[in-house]
Amino acid sequence: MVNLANPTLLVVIPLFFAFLSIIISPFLKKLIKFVPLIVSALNLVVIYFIGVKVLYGSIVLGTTAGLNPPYVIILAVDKLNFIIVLMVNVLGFLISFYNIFYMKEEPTDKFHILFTLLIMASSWISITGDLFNVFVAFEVLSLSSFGLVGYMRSKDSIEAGFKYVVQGILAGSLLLIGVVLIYAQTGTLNMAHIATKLDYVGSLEKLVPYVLIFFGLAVEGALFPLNSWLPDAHPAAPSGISAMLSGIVTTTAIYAIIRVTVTVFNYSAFIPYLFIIALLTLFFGEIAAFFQKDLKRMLAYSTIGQTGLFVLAFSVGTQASISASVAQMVNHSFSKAVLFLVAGIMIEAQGSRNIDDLKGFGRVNILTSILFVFAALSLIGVPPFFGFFTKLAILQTLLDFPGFLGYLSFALVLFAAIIEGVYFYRVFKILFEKSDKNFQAENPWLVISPFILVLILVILSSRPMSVLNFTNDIANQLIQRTIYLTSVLGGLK
Amino acid sequence: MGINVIIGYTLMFIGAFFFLLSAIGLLRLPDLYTRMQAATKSTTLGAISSIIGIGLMKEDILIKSIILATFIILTAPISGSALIRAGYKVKSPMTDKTVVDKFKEKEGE
Amino acid sequence: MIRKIVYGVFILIIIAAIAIFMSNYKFGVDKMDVGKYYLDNTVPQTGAANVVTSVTLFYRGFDTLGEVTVLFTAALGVAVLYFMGENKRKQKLQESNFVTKIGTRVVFPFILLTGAYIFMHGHLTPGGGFQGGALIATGFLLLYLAYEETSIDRKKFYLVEGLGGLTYVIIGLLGFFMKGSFLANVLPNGTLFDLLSGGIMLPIYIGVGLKVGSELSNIIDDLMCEVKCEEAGGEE
Amino acid sequence: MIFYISALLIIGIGIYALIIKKNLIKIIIGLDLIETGINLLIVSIGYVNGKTAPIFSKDVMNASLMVDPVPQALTLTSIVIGASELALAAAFVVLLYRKYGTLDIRKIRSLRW
Amino acid sequence: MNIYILIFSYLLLVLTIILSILAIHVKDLLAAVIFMGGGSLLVSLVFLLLQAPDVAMSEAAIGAALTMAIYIVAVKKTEREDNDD
Repeated sequence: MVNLANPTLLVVIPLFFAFLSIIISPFLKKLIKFVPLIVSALNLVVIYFIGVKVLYGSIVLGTTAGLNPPYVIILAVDKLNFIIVLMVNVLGFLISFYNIFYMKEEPTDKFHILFTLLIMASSWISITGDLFNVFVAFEVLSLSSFGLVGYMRSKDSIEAGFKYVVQGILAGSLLLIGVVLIYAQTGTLNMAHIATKLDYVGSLEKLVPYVLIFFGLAVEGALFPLNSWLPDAHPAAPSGISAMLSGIVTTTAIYAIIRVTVTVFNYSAFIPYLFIIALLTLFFGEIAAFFQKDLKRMLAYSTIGQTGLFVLAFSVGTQASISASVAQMVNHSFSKAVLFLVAGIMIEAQGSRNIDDLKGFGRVNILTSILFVFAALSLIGVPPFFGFFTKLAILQTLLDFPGFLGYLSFALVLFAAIIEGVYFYRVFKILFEKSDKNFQAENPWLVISPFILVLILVILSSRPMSVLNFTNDIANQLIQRTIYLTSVLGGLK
Repeated sequence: MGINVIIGYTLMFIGAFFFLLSAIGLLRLPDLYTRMQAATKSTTLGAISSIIGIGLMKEDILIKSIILATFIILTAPISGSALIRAGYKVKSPMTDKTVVDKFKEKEGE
Repeated sequence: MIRKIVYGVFILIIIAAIAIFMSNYKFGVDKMDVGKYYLDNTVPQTGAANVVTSVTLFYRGFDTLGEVTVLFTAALGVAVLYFMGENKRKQKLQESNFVTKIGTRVVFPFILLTGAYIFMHGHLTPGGGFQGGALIATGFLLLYLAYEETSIDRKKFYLVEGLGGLTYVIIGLLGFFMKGSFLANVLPNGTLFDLLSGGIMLPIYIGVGLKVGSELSNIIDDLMCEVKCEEAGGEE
Repeated sequence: MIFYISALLIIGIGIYALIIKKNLIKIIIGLDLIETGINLLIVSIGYVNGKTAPIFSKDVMNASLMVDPVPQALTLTSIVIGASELALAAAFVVLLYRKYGTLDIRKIRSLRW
Repeated sequence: MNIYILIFSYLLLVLTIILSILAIHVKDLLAAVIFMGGGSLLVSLVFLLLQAPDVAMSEAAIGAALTMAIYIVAVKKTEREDNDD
C-alpha cells in the first residue's frame, strides 16, 4: 500500500473532488453538497496516518517532483502545523455537515465547491514549506473567501465583500513583494534553505522583507492596523462561512506569521513591536465588541480581541508562553466556531441579527442556548472549562515579560476578560428572559455540529493538563528550529 | 550578399518608408476617418513588407513570417473598419471638405 | 482626511525602504542559487528546451497547481456573484457591422489554432498553457463582439474545465503512485527539440491550456451576459 | 537601475490612486497598477547583464549564458493571480453599482476609509 | 544590454509611467481603462527587452487583452464619467 502519510494528499484530494464536482455540477446538482464532507473526511484519514508519525517527534515531509528539497517544493508537517491542520479539517468536516442543511440560496453547488477550496487552502497554508507556495495558498484562500463573503449578494454583504477584496489584494501584493525581496537576497524559496542563509544576514538587513510579509499576513490574521474589513466581512458571510473564517482562517494566518517569525527569520528583534500590536488588537477588539448591537458583529470583534490575546501570548517569546498561546488558539477556534454556528441557528429562527430580538429564545430552544452558553464560558475562561486553564497559563507567562509592559498587559488581559464576561452575560440574560414571542423550533440537524464541537471542548476541559503538556512539546519543537531545518534539508547546509 | 538579402533589405526599407508616410498622414489629415485610413495603411503594408523582408533574409523563420503576415492581413483591416464605424456612431466631426456620405444614404432609405 | 495622510506616509515609507533594500542588490547582478541548478540540469532531467516551462511545471509544479486553482476559484467567484437566477431576459444590442461578422468567421479558427499551437509547444518555444488558453479566450471574446446572439454552452465548458484540471491532478497522482512523490516524471523524456519531449509537461500543458481557455471564456460569458441581459424584475 | 526605480514608481502611483481616488474603477486601476509594478520588479530582479532568454535552441545551447528562469516562473503565476483577483474585484464593482447606483465611495457608507 | 536597447527601454518605461499617471488622472473612465491597457502592453514590451519572452506573451495575452475586456465591460455596466472631488 503506498504510504498515505504524505502531506501532499491533503491538498490533492480536495482539488480532485473540486474538479470532479465542476464536471458533474450541471447533471447531479444535488450530490455536490456532500463533496466538502467527503473531502474533509478523507483529509482526516490522511492526517491520522501523518499524526501517528508526527507524535513520535519526526517531521513528516512531502516532496513533489521526486527530487530533494531546496530545488523542489516541499510540504513539512511538525507538531505545530499538525495541530493546525487537524483543527482545519475537524472544523471543516463539522461546518460542511452544518452547511448541507443551512444553505438554501441559489447556486448551492458552486457554494460547496468554493467551501471545499477554502478547506484546501487553509490546510495548504498550514503545511507548506515553501515561501512562494505560502503566497499562492494565501491567494486561493482569500479568493475563495471573497466569493463566499459576497455570496448572499445582499446590500451589506457586497459592500463588506468589496472592502475585504481591496484589503485582501493589497495584502497579497505586500506578501508577494516580501517573498520576492527574500528571493533577491537569498536566491532560493524553500523556507528551511532561506533560514540557513538568513542566519548570516544582519537583523537590520532582513527587516524590510520581514515587515512586508508580516503586514501581508497580518491583514488576514486580523491584527490591529489592518483589520477594519473583518467586523463587516465576517458577519456578512453566511453563518457557516463566518464560523470557518473566524475559527480557522485567522488562525492559519497567525500560524503563518509564527512560522515565518520563528523558523525562517529567527527574529527576536521584532518581538516587542509584535507585543504592542497584539496589545492594541486585544484592547480595541474587546472594547468595540462591548458596544455592538448585532450578534455576529459582536462575535467578529471578539475574534479580533481573542486573536490579539494569543498573539500577545506568543510574542512573550518563552516556551511556556508559546504553549499557552497554542492552547488558547485551539480553545478560541472551537468555541468561536460553536458561537457562530449557534448564532446562525438563532438568526435563521427569528430573522434579524439584532441581539434584542432574541428575547426569550432560550426558553423555546433550550439545547441551542445551552451550547451558546457553554462555548461563551469556555471562551471567557470560566473555571470548569478549558478556556480557564489556557487563560491562566497566559497570565502566568505574561508576568515574566520584563518591565512595566508585563504588568500593563496582565491588567489589560484581566480587564478584557471582564468586558467579555459582561457582554456575553448581557446576551445570556436576553436569551433566557420571559417573553411572549414564539420562535420556531430549531432545525435539529443544524444543532448536531455545534453539539459535537462542545463535546470536544468538554473532553479538552476534562484533561487540561495533558493538553498543556502536548502544547509544551509543540513549543519545544518550534523553539529548537534546527530540528526543522536539518530534517527538511536532509542535513544539506 | 545573396540576392535574397538584397531583396530583404529593400522590402524592409519600403516598410519603413510606409511607416514614415502614415506617421505624416496621422499628423496632417483633418478628421478621424482620413487619419484612420492612414493608420491602417501603415499597419498592413508597412508591417507586412518588413516582416517578409526579415523572412527572406533568414531562411528558417521564413514560414513563420509568412504566417504572421497573413494574420496581419486578416486582422488589421477588420479592426480598422470597426474603429471607423464606431467613430461614425459616436458622431465624430467630419471635415467641411467631405463630398459624399454613403453611410447616411444607406442608413437614410 | 488624517487617516489618508497616515496611510500615505506609511506607504511611502515602505517604498523608500524597498528602494534602500534593493540598493545593495544591484540590477543585472547574478543572484542565482537555485536558478543555476535549474539551468544546468533541465535538459537531462526533464528533456524540455524551455527552462521557464520546466521550472513552472516540473520543479515548482505545485505552484502552478495552486495557480490553476486560483483561476478556478476566480471563475467560480465571478459565476456566483453574477448569478441572476433563471429570470434573465436578453437585451437587444446594436447590430454589429458586416465586416466584423465576416472577418470573425475567417479569423476565429486561426485564433484557436494559434492558441492550440502555443500550449502544445509550451516546452519548446516561449509560451505555455496560460498564454495559449488566454488566446483561445480572446477568440471567444471576438465571437461575442461580432455576433450578439452567441452564448456558449456552459455545460460543455464546465466539462472541458473540469477535465483539464483533472488531467493535471491525475498525472500528479500517477507520479505519486508510481514514483512515490506527487508530480514525479512518469513519462519518458524523449529527445530534445521534438514535440513529444519533456515527459509529463506536454499533457499537463494541454490540460491547463484547455482549462484556462474554457475558464476565461466562462468569465467572459458571465461578463457578456452581464452586459446583454438585464435582471428581470425589480431590485430588492 | 532604471527598471527598479520605474517598477517602484508604478507601485507608488498605484498606491496613490488607491488612497486618493474616490471612484471605484480608479481604485481597481490602482490595484492593477500595483500588480503590473510588482511583475516588472520580479522580472528585473531576475535579469543578468548580457545574458539571453533561458530557452535552449539550436544556436543557444550554453546554459551559463542564460538569465535566471525562477523569477520568470514566479511572474507567470503572479500575472494570472493578479488578473483573476481583479476580475473578481470588477465583478464586485458592477454589483456595488447595481445596488447603490453610484461609483463614488463617499456615498457607499461603510467604504469610506 | 547594449546601448540602443537600453535607450529604447528607458523610452518605454517613461512612456509606461506617463500612461499610468494619465490612467489615474483622466476624467473619462473608458479613456483611463484604455491608458491602463496601453501601459500594460508597453510593460510586456519591456519584459521582452529583459529577456523574458514567456512573461511578455503572458502579460500581453492576459494583462492587456483580457483584463482590459473585463474593465471595459465593468465601465459599460456602470457610468463613464468620473465626477470626482
